[in-house]
Amino acid sequence: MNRYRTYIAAVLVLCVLVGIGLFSSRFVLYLTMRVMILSIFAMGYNILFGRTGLLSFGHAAFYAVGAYGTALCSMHLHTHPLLVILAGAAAAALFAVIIGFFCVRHTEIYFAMLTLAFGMLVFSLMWNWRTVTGGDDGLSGIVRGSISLGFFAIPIMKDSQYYFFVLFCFAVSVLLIHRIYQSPFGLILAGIRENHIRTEFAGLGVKRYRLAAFVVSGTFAGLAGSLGLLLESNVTPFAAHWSHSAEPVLVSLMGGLETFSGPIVGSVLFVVLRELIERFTHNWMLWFGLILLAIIMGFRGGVVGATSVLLKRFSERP
Amino acid sequence: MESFVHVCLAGISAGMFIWLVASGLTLIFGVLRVLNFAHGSFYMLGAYLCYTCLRFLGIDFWLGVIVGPLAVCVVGYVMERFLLRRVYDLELPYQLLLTFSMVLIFDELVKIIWGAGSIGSPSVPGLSGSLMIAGRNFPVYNLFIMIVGPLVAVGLWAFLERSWWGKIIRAAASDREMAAAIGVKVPSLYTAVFVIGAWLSAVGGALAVPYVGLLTTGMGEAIIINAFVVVVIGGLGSLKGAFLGALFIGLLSSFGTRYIPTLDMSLTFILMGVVLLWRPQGFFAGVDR
Amino acid sequence: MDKPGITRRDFVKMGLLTAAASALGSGVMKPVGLWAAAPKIKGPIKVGYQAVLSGTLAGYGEFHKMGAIMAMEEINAAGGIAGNKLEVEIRDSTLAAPASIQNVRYFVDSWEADLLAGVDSSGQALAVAPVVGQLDRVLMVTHAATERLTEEEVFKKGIKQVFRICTPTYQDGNAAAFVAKDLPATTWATINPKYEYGFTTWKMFQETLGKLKPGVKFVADSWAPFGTTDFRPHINTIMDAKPEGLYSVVWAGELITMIKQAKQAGLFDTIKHVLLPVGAAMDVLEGLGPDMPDNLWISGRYFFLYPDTAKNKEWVAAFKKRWNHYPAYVSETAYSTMYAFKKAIETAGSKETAPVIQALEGMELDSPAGHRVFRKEDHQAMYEVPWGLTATDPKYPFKIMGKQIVIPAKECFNRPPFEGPGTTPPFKS
Amino acid sequence: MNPTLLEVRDLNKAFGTVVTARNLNFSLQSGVITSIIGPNGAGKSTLINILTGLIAPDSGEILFHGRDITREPIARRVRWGLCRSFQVANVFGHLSLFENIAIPVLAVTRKATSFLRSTVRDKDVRREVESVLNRIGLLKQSHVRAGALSHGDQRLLEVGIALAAKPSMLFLDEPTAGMNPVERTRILQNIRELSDGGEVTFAIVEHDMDVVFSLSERVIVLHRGQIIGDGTPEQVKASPQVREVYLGEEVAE
Repeated sequence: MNRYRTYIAAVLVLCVLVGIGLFSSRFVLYLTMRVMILSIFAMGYNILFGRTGLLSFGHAAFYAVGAYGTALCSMHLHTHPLLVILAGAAAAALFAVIIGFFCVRHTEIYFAMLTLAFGMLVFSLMWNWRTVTGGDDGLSGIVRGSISLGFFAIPIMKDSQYYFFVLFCFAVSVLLIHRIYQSPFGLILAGIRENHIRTEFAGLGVKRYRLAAFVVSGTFAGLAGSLGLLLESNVTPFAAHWSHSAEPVLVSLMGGLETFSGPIVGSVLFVVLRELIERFTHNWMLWFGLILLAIIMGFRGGVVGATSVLLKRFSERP
Repeated sequence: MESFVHVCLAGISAGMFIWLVASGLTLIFGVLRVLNFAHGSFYMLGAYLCYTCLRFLGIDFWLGVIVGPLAVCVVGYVMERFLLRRVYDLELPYQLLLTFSMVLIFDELVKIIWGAGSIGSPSVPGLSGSLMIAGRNFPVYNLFIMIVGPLVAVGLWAFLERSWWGKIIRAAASDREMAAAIGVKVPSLYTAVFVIGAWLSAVGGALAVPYVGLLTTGMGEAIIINAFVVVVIGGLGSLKGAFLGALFIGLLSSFGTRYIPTLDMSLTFILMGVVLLWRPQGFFAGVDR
Repeated sequence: MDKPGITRRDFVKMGLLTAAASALGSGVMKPVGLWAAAPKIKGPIKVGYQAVLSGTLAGYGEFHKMGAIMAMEEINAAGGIAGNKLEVEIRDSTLAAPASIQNVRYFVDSWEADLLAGVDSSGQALAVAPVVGQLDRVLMVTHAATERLTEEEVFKKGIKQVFRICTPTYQDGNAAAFVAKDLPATTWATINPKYEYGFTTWKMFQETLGKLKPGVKFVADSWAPFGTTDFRPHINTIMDAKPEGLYSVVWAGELITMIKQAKQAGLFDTIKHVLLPVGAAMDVLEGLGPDMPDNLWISGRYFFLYPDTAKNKEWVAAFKKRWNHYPAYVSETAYSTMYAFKKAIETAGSKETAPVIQALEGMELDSPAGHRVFRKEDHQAMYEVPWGLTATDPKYPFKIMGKQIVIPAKECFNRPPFEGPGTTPPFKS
Repeated sequence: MNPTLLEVRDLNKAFGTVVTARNLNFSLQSGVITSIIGPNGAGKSTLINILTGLIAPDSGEILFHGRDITREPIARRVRWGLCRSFQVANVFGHLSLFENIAIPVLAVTRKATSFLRSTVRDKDVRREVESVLNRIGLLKQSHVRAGALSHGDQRLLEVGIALAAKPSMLFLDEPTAGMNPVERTRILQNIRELSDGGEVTFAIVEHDMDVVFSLSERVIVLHRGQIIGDGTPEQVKASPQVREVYLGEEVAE
């Protein structure tokens, strides 16, 4: 029963997204791509945050590594989109393994601070390694090649074409993350969040699972970075800055930490709200802050969490 | 030699300056276990309010250093009493997010009230000169900061170790339930500690006015990350650790800039990473206990 | 980008109407001849402007805004651009590349802007350039100074939609070298921002000065990261090297902090020749007030006391009246941008991108900052900004440029094709 | 005599000046239900913590199945068959009972790393989880959140999680504390059945002397980190030393 409801919701969302891709203006396309990319970032992040209970303050590092990896690959090696995205995600995964190895030794605030430190190190690496990363100017003017599949090639040069590529990646990511949540691995992660000592006494090396979660979520961040790079055709070191790391935290918390769709709803809110606020005021930070405050105080547990609790209460009423 | 002396002096004064901000952050974290992002905003508000006293109300600087931070105390009170208190039962990230949203709000309010441009600040009469030390001028104001830092440290220590209030705060910090059980009104105590923390940060901001020589809307964010680093390497909640940590960070950045300039941006973060991996209880935990 | 709603008949009607209107109003409005002959322009001219409105540098955004809005008000009061109303919308660029791209896309695709302007940081300008190429709208850069924008994006890659109305890094690096060559200093050092802007300008300064005055030595460099509030360690580094001259493109609030701290350390007592290419920015001069030492060499992208022309004086007075402020350099570039657009559209008789580009290339513009020419090859505006020594003037509550010298843009701006001999100053002819 | 399962040699542990284990030497035989008793602060919980890997000893060796496990991490000890339950209910509060039990089951069946298959649809896992739930009598509540259970049921679940890890040796830290008589009967019955079946060897820390003497075949008495009595319940009851320091105190209360 519940499962069918999920399926119906997923199909509906997919239809809406395809509809946007076919019929809307270029700006709406662009914003929707931004939402989808942020969703991938945040959902991947939430594997670590909502699922495993680890608050990372350095996840933008993996986003940035993905973006730089993709940019460097397409500048120096090849422009095949699948290849460059693979390169970006792989680079992010590699960084996640190395950084994660150190970070998962701690939890809670120590983990958060450790990831912050590593994230900022990646930031200053990108800022200072000028010959490779272009310093603070970053890398720009990266072109999207066509996806050539032997006999034919799919062009993704235009936004309207690239949209469907992003949509495809988004759908695959949602599916993958959904499967992960349903899987034994996902359950173990939830177990670690709930009670890591008990998980250890169930015979599971908690650190290893934390590391695995860290790498998986870092890889999704890298994928988001790759897609973001191909969308903007540009990346600067600020992609790795802690203020960018705050984005998936914000989005997850806004949407609802322990819900599956929370990060997606949060991403929509984040991008659309900001865009709308900017249309009527230059003091967007004030209004954004106030709305954020209202969400924390009013929707405890995020928009999705609070709404579903409300709906449940409503439907259970005789 | 003259350079070495001055690199040291610059490091110590920078460290004492971070300490002024980090002390409040440490206190709040130690007792409330809340990592207060808006702490940088208190610093900014302290600076702007002190400046306003100076510039528009014609009050002298020293009165401004007292009046400005007192106004920030009111802001801190309102924030803790009406906002933060309602989310203590939520997880740590929600508290963090709340303080983060306050950063956005404070920044924008300052922009609306005082304007977006950066403001050059007037210098302090009596402390604006320089002294010749080891063949080079050193500002008197920095020497003053180097005295104020330890004074604040000693004052806090005396307050926490010697006063009745301090004992209660320490009791609440080590065991909230126990403190409640023996009749301490923990919520009011939290409010008080938060207000004290905000006051310390605002004093840091007010004193920063002549030190940095500039007021900008983003000045809070510039200092908060450094203050975080200090709190972490001090051992999350230990005031002695934070004091030594601030001193260390100040010296490190001064010597780093002078002798290993390629690393200067990363040095503090490398240090923080190393401390967390090697001694998460704090770099100076042995000194503390 | 044809608007399907407008048919040929509408065009004719419009033409007749405008012709009639122009005949009626010919006594009042001057540019009749121009826009009567250009019936293609329809509807308001929309300019999407972005500048930083939040964070530490938000003050710059406000100055941008003042210039842009003042020009808009003036132009509309005088009948608009070819009889069409000028509309300017301003958005916060937050100094971040993704935000500036989103702004550009919003302006073009959602708000339907005809032209774009603004952009503060070099990273943003480089990020936005390919996008405006794709969206095919003219972008007038009013603040970002990286030479890579005009040399690489415009000249090499052929993104013809991008123009720049402010002086580029040539003014900060090359022109400074021309000033330095006549100073009695042979050893130089720098405290520069630890990012591309700082690296490039120091390199330009070194190369040009090396050619102009062989034997000059560069003895120390100290790099201050973005957001530095404590320059004392950098000041120590420089004072240890004991140079005769100091060069620094540290700018905005950080420059205020640096000068105050350098003054406390007695740096200006030992180093007599100091070159601050962006020291003549109004926020710096006003922020420092009497704390700014005398006899430092400063320059900018525009300084309100130069040139000594009626146009400039009138404008400064009008600006002062409108905003109770002296114009900052970004105010001037924002203001002149609107007039550049006006002139280009009226010359082209269209607000479409291609004709506007054509009109802008090589266009001459009389602006408060003086006579500007948009170089055809790289779309860089050529105009002079003076270098001057700080001095006290009882008329102003801040220091102004006393003794001024002018390095002609022709002499100190790199020349196309930007590679090989003869493209960097000094030039033989 | 039954084969030795766990052997402790010269175990020492001190927290500052408080010694919680002083030269402990003993071994536990498979199939023998052993109780560890002692007054508060005798070092019972610390001993369990050391044996199961939560705390590292200062010196000494622990051998399990003849293998030295002194430096092995917790998870590996558990996989080798050494498991425990906790004094306070230590369950996965936000997860359903099914999921609570599934976690150790997945660990045992080495399926924990699978990340694309559904847990619920794995028939083997399901069967195993349901059999454990059935054994502890909570099968009907399989979809209830663990946090919503009564305290006694949580304790049952706690033991269930430990059992699901298929241990050959299981330490139970006060398994009946906070249970009502029905639950207590169920848990004791379970322990006896499993012990008789030869699957699991139990070592129990208990305060309730009725439970201790009715259940155990061997009793070890700890006092200030030292063993002061070891033998059948009858022997221990009869030991004057034990009566003096332990039972004497108990009586005096």
